[in-house]
Amino acid sequence: MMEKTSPRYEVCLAGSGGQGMILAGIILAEAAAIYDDLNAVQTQSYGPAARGGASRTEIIISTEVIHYPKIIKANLLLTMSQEACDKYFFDLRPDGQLVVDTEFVSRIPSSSAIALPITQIARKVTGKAITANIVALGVIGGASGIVSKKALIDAVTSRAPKDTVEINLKALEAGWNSVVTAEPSSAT
Amino acid sequence: MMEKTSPRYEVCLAGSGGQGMILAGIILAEAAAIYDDLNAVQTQSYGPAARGGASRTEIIISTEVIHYPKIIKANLLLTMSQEACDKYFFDLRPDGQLVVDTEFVSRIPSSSAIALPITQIARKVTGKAITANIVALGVIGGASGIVSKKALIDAVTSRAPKDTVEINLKALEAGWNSVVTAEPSSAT
Amino acid sequence: MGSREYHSAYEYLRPSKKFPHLWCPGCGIGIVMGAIIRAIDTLSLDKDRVAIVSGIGCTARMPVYMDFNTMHTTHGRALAFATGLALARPDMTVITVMGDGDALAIGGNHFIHAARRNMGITAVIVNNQIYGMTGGQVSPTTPAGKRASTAPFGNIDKPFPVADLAVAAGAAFFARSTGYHSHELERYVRIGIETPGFAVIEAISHCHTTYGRLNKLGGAVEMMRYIKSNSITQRAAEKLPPEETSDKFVRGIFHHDTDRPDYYTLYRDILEEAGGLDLADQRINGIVSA
Amino acid sequence: MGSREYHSAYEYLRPSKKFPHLWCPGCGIGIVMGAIIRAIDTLSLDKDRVAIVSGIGCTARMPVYMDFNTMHTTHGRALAFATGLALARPDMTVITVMGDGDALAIGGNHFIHAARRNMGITAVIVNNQIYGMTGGQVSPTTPAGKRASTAPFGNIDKPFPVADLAVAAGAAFFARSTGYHSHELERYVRIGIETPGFAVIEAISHCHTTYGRLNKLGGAVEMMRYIKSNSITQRAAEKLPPEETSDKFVRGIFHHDTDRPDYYTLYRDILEEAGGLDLADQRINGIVSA
Amino acid sequence: MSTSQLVQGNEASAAGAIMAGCRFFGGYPITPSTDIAEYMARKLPEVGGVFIQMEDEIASIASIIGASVGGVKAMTATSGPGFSLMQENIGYAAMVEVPCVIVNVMRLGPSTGRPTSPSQGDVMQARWGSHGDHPIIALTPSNVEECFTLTVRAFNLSERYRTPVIVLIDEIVGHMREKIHYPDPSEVKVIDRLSPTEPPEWYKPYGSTPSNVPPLAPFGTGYRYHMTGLHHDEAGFPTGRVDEIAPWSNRVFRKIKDNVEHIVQYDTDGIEDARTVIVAYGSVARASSEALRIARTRRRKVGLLRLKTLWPFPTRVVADACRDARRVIVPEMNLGQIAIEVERIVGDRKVRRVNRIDGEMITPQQILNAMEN
Amino acid sequence: MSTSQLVQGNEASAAGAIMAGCRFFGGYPITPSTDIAEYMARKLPEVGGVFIQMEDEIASIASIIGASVGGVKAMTATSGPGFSLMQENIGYAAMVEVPCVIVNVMRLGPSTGRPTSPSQGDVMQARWGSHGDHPIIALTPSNVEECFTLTVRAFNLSERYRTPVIVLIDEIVGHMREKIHYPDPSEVKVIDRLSPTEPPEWYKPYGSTPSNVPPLAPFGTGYRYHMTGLHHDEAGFPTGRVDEIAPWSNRVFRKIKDNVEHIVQYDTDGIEDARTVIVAYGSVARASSEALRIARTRRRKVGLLRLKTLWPFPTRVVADACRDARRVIVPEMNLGQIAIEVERIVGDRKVRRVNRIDGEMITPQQILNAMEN
Amino acid sequence: MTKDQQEDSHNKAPERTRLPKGRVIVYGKWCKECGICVAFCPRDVLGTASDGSIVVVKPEECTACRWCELHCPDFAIVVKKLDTESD
Amino acid sequence: MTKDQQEDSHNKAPERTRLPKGRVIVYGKWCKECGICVAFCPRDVLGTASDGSIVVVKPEECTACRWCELHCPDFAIVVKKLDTESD
Ligand SMILES: Cc1ncc(C[n+]2csc(CCOP(=O)(O)OP(=O)(O)O)c2C)c(N)n1
Ligand SMILES: Cc1ncc(C[n+]2csc(CCOP(=O)(O)OP(=O)(O)O)c2C)c(N)n1
Ligand code: SF4
Ligand code: SF4
Ligand code: SF4
Ligand code: SF4
Ligand code: SF4
Ligand code: SF4
Ligand SMILES: [Mg+2]
Ligand SMILES: [Mg+2]
Repeated sequence: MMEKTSPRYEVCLAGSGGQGMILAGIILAEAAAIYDDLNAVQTQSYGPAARGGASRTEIIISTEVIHYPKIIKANLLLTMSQEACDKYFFDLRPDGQLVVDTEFVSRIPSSSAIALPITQIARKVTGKAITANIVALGVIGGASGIVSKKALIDAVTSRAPKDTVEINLKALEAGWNSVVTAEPSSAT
Repeated sequence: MMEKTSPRYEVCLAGSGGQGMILAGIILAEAAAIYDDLNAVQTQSYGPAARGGASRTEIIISTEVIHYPKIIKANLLLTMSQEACDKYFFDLRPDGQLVVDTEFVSRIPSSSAIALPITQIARKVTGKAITANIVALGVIGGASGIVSKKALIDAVTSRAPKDTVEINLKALEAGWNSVVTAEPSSAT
Repeated sequence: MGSREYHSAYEYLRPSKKFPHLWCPGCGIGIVMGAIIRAIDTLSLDKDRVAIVSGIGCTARMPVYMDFNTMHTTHGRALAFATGLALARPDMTVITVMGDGDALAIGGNHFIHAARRNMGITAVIVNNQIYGMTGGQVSPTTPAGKRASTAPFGNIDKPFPVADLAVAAGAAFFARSTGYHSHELERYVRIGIETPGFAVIEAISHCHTTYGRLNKLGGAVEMMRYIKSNSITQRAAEKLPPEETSDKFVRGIFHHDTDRPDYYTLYRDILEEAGGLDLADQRINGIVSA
Repeated sequence: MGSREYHSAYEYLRPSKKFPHLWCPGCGIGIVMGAIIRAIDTLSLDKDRVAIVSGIGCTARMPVYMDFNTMHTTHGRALAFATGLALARPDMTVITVMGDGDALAIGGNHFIHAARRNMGITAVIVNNQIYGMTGGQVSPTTPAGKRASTAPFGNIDKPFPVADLAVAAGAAFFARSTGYHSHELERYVRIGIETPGFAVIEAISHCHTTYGRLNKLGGAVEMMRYIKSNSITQRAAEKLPPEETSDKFVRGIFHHDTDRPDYYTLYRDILEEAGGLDLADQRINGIVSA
Repeated sequence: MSTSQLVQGNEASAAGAIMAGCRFFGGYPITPSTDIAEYMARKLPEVGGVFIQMEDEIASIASIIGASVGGVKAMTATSGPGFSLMQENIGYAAMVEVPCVIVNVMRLGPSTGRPTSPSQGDVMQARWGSHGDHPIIALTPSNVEECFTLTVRAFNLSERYRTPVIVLIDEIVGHMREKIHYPDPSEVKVIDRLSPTEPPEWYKPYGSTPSNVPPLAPFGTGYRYHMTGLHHDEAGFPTGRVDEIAPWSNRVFRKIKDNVEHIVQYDTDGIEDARTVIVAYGSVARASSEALRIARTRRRKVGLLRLKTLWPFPTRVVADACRDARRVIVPEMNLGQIAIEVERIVGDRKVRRVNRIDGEMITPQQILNAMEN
Repeated sequence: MSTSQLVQGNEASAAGAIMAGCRFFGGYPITPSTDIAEYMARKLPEVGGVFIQMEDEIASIASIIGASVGGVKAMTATSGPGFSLMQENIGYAAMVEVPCVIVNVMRLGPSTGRPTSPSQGDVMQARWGSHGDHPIIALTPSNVEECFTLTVRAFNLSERYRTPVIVLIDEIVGHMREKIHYPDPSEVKVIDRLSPTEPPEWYKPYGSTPSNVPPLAPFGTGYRYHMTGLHHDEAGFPTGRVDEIAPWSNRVFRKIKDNVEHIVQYDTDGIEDARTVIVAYGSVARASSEALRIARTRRRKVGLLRLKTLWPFPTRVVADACRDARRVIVPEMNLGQIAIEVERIVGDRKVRRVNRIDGEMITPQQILNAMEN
Repeated sequence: MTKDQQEDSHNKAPERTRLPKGRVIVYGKWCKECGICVAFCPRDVLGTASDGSIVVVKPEECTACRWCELHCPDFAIVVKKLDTESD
Repeated sequence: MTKDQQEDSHNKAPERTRLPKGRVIVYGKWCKECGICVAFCPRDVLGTASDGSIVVVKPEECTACRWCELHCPDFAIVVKKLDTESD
């Protein structure tokens, strides 16, 4: 994949602790780095331990060597909480793509946002709200084209506990389809 | 006192732990500094805690400000053990005065040494070998003229436990007399 | 705390911008905090004269939320800081709140020495049998065989019998209860504060986020049930053979010595002998009334 | 150690330039050292496989003189170093020698944790009830009321009941004797070494140079008499009311649990489960035979 | 283990330790280093090693020194507060010359600070944290691959020079995930300490040797010697003699100093004709590389000296790299620690410090700004 | 107390503490500092103060911080090994800005070293021993009189700037006896921390004030606030906000930096026209004075800058004193610690280090030799 | 789910008439929806709405025993006694 | 000085004839003249010379009980059994 003008693509996933944002970031990086053989760096910031509070992960994907491992201005920002959306929207570049879960984000600061009920989709498709992060991954993949679907499938398969692979792949598929069918990839 | 050509007079007292050399050094410094109103600095080196081993104290007495607090070349060296005598003799200046307790020091490296059975004198005069350090103090005072006898008496009186003042003064007197009568002060 | 519109603990909390607190949904630490607050309230202590001192950990975050003189110190050292404070200010009520790791792993030495000296401190240990804050490592109270992130094959360390240790070291008071039995817990904390000298209250609590997850014990509700059904009163325990109680949370007052004077009381004798007692009392009054 | 021309301990000493040792004339530490050496001799242990680990203090100087694998570490930490050594080298016999301050003041935490884990270490505590090395400061075993350079008005701290503390923390073996009763002491040390897991032997000793002087208890001979006449066997003590034994040195074996496996034995189960047991045994053999 | 994987820096460090032969880990959990302990708890038993969670950090470092004395390579991992607690025994390890590796995943201090925020605040502490003069080696990786390789190297240096080695990983690098390819164990160069070959009667654990690194016999192998944190003679026994103390100090400082060229690693990017040289390390070196890239698009002559060894300080390397530069920029996530050394070498007038101690990473833009004014 | 007495340095320091208002001492014995604890054990009860021997040095420093939070001036005393153990909590005191005084009577390290031998080996540790960036004040006396006056000053600075203050006494000075004259308590200037005057609701223990030193309310006086080693906001509550962390760092560094002129004390001897300037401190400054005396008899133009404040480093003072010198000699009983700072300021080419780490004092002759070649 | 409250005699409120003895207020901003109050209320007064929030489902059953208030880890529940006796 | 040895039954050697059962050697270089052996020898075999050194004053009384050897803190005393039985 990676057919951008700049070799560097910056993704930021943000939500509350417990939503699995960091795991989603790891899977995205793994899909890009291992299965699509690109370069990828994933970093994270989080509050004390496992407890609530904001949680955020940044993934840089590039065809070239990645120096700076953090976002300078994100190409894509996914937010799963209003707080995260308010706080991090300014890290998105003007032409960047915002994705929000409408279950948590009602005030959407951009008119070109992809606004989907991600967690609801998860609940509907897998019966488990905690698969929302994988749905989100599908949405990101589908919307950005930054990683191949196959790479995402492989990455999810390898990271998810054996007995949950199936539902997670369902979640991924649902996310992917929600944007690929719902609207064309906003990545230019 | 202090009628020397150089304003600085360096004394070193050395023996084994438990012989009270450090206390003797403190009293000498106190006699000089407090009762004779000179300047004095007392330092010490010793092994771990109260156990045997070498113990050594240095006293610098001067009419002027004392910068360097340690001996450069001693004017007077008193040794109460052979080991100390062997080890520290080279710290004595060529014209310096060596004083030894013949009970412990048999190989005397100088022909002009004041060699006295200091501990024996103590035993004889006070019945207690541990007053040897005070006898030694008397010897030093008498031999060097660096502090006044009165200052020594005052210093001993103030430092010694109440009930031992008397025997300590006896020891001091005995030491002082042993040199002042036995031979003229070797201090030039 | 009669009938009112606001929460019974409200006047002891720092609601302005500190709540909701940082603990996980359902974490037992908040329940213990409520019990401590009610114990203080029951005793009608002056808030200005109460200090809460903690180390580091989830439990150790408690002081943030409590409207007293509060001090969040370094990991394991709460009792050492509290010792200085208690001796400098014998007029104050000093309470430490510590996790099991804070109190008994890195802080074990201060624990036994505070007990030995019978320091005038009430020490509440929130024992969730794990390191919550750092994500579920084994603690000196993790039961044998249980899993932790640093005991992936099951714990082979023997947990401390906290009561025995505290009493052997010299604590004047030791009691154990659980977050589920919050009334009882409150009462033990109250008695602890009333006891001169070193009083230890071990509050069994649950950390479903780490311990519960790693040991498949469910969420907060399931763990509270688990603790409840595995707890037993000391009286009941005495009637059972030791094997049957060894993996139970035995509740009760294990030791209560009101005769032994606390450290500062003994220190006053020294002050008196040295002639400094009046000066000491004046000094303390001076600080308070300045 | 049959009849011979040389001293019974000679082959275990490092006579070349280390003697006479640095302890004060008459200091009891040398007597305890002799008892340890005889216990090792009786067990016919291979000198090459015995390690003596100490912290800092007069007692902690013992390893200098003993011809084993010897390690003089930092103050209070002997057991933590020994834990690493004992786990790295379960083939060795690891003995720690510590003063009362070393073991129970600064080292208190490592003490209770080594006990809790039942670490395969024999810990000999030379309890002279004072800090000898630094010149007579109060220790956690100084009796109440006794003087020390930092307790010039008499000690107000309660001394640790060392046996209770060790047993509560989890030690497999605890015994107490004195330098005067060197036969008995030797026997306790021997049993301690034979016991798997953590064995504590408290050797009451005298420091006439500091404790004796400050408390007017006379010199080495007088203090040995003092200890002798104030000591009592556990059996005799049991027959007396507690008040009469509280200031006595009660001698005997207070606890002996040979069933509880030591830490490395339990760790072998983990190695087995993880599949690394053979590798571990090979590694150890590799070091020894290299 | 030999395909590419997406690995966290901390995990790579732990994996490197095992590959280097580490078979003992004694530690105490602390954010952001805990992943290392957790990895070791899982993996060491598989390779026949021992993992133990000790009661605190003082015991942790003591336990690894004890294990190393028993002949087993050993490591601990911690962060600022724990690193402070380890200082006394780090000095002990230096004094008794026992190899061991201490990983410090640096978080924002001082004190408890901000446990999940990055920092490079413990760089000077690594050098000066323990009392008394003693040499130390400290390495610092900039990426996940180096977390692995520099931890292997830490063990090798530690064994080769009989010294504690500190690996300083900033939180960014420790928690960052990147693709790496673990080498086959057979490809990894592993150095073991020298064991004595002479018979026990002749063995001197602190003897003078041409390399200044005398062999170290593991306990329990027939060499019964003494080890002490007191100043000691060549046989290891306490001494108060100046003529025995001074040679010890000389030797241990020389064993590092004489081998600075071997110990020091760094890389450079375009420093030959640079008017401005950036001296950086850890994650900040990556911000520097990015700044360099941007500056070059603006035709600026800038170069980068990236340090992988912080202690012993690469004095000559810095002097050479900065000789012709008109400006030396030292960006650090602290208030200027390595900058002090750089200033000492190149003079404080040339140096521009770029610092940040608020828990955020230094950005390429900040470094670019420092080039401008 | 007001006639001349022959007093030991350690004792003078302890007497100074009491005169400055110290009423709490928590300590743990260690040679060569123990005299201070012993003095306090005897004297504090006479003045209504509390002496307690804690279980270790970590507890000692914790106890004095706790006492100080209670409104009582507090001190501890230790030496190298104990000083290493105190580092974590020294950082805590700096973070929470609680006044306290730590005396370190320096002995020969590293590790247990040589407990009765002198050294200046902990100078850099005093600055960098605790993790993370934090400011610190360290004073160092050269004689018994200064043991007294600088300990008084340590309390005053500590109270005035709400910071831990370290007094570094080398063993020579600590155990030396000289004649001193204790002033009448009424002659001694004692500074107490500011207490808040505003009502509790408005009180901000970490608020920004013109002096950068907000008032500190003792616990138990109606101001119920929170104190934490985490980064905190002005009210003392934990924060993760960059816009609250950065101001804290700025303020605490500024409170020291802006007052360097006030904090720094030194004296000089003939530096005006000196070609060679000696920069020295502690007992080594006395060897330097003697060297100076001798050199002058040989008509050499030498001067001495004697530092009484080591941290914050008197950068300007050193720069001024050495500006016209051709050579700067820095004699230290360590391997060159303050020398690093001096080199940073005057360039390493001018500087001659004179070092000794064998437990013996530096002699005037060694310093004279450094003038020659 | 077994009814804990029924096993737990000392938490059992005495049988009363239908008139509520307490008014229960859940403070949504602090409540983290942990479910403790719901699970352990001896009278099943509380329940969980579809959005996860805690609601009073059987107000008339409340005995004002305050179990919920004392065990809510988030201080998010207040029980006001409704009986006529003055306090 | 009370005779400690007489109060101390388990140290008491059985009564024998005048023939010494042990030969006691004090190693002067290590002996610190603490007096422990002198004070506690159950047979008063040892004594202190005027210069403080330890001397065997009643060799014939020695029972070779080895109390002195086992309690000398300085490892400065050796007792050689003189009985004829081989070992
Ligand atoms: C010196 C030091 N070591 C380690 C840590 C990391 N740490 C923070 S909290 C904690 C343990 C928490 O466990 P516990 O005390 O049981 O409290 P809980 O979180 O379970 O309430 C640890 C190890 C630290 N902050 N400081
Ligand atoms: C960290 C540290 N603190 C303090 C000391 C000083 N110190 C040396 S030995 C000792 C105590 C000795 O007492 P104890 O352990 O009872 O041994 P003893 O000398 O009585 O045998 C102390 C406090 C030290 N060396 N290191
Ligand atoms: S991690 Fe555990 S102890 Fe910490 S807040 Fe969450 S549930 Fe409570
Ligand atoms: S000071 Fe005490 S413990 Fe130390 S050697 Fe002397 S008598 Fe023994
Ligand atoms: S117990 Fe408290 S936090 Fe939990 S659901 Fe009920 S009201 Fe909400
Ligand atoms: S007070 Fe709470 S727990 Fe009790 S019945 Fe009412 S709602 Fe249920
Ligand atoms: S017991 Fe030993 S050291 Fe003491 S006097 Fe007898 S032989 Fe000498
Ligand atoms: S062996 Fe020693 S103690 Fe026994 S009788 Fe002979 S001299 Fe006395
Ligand atoms: Mg816990
Ligand atoms: Mg002792």
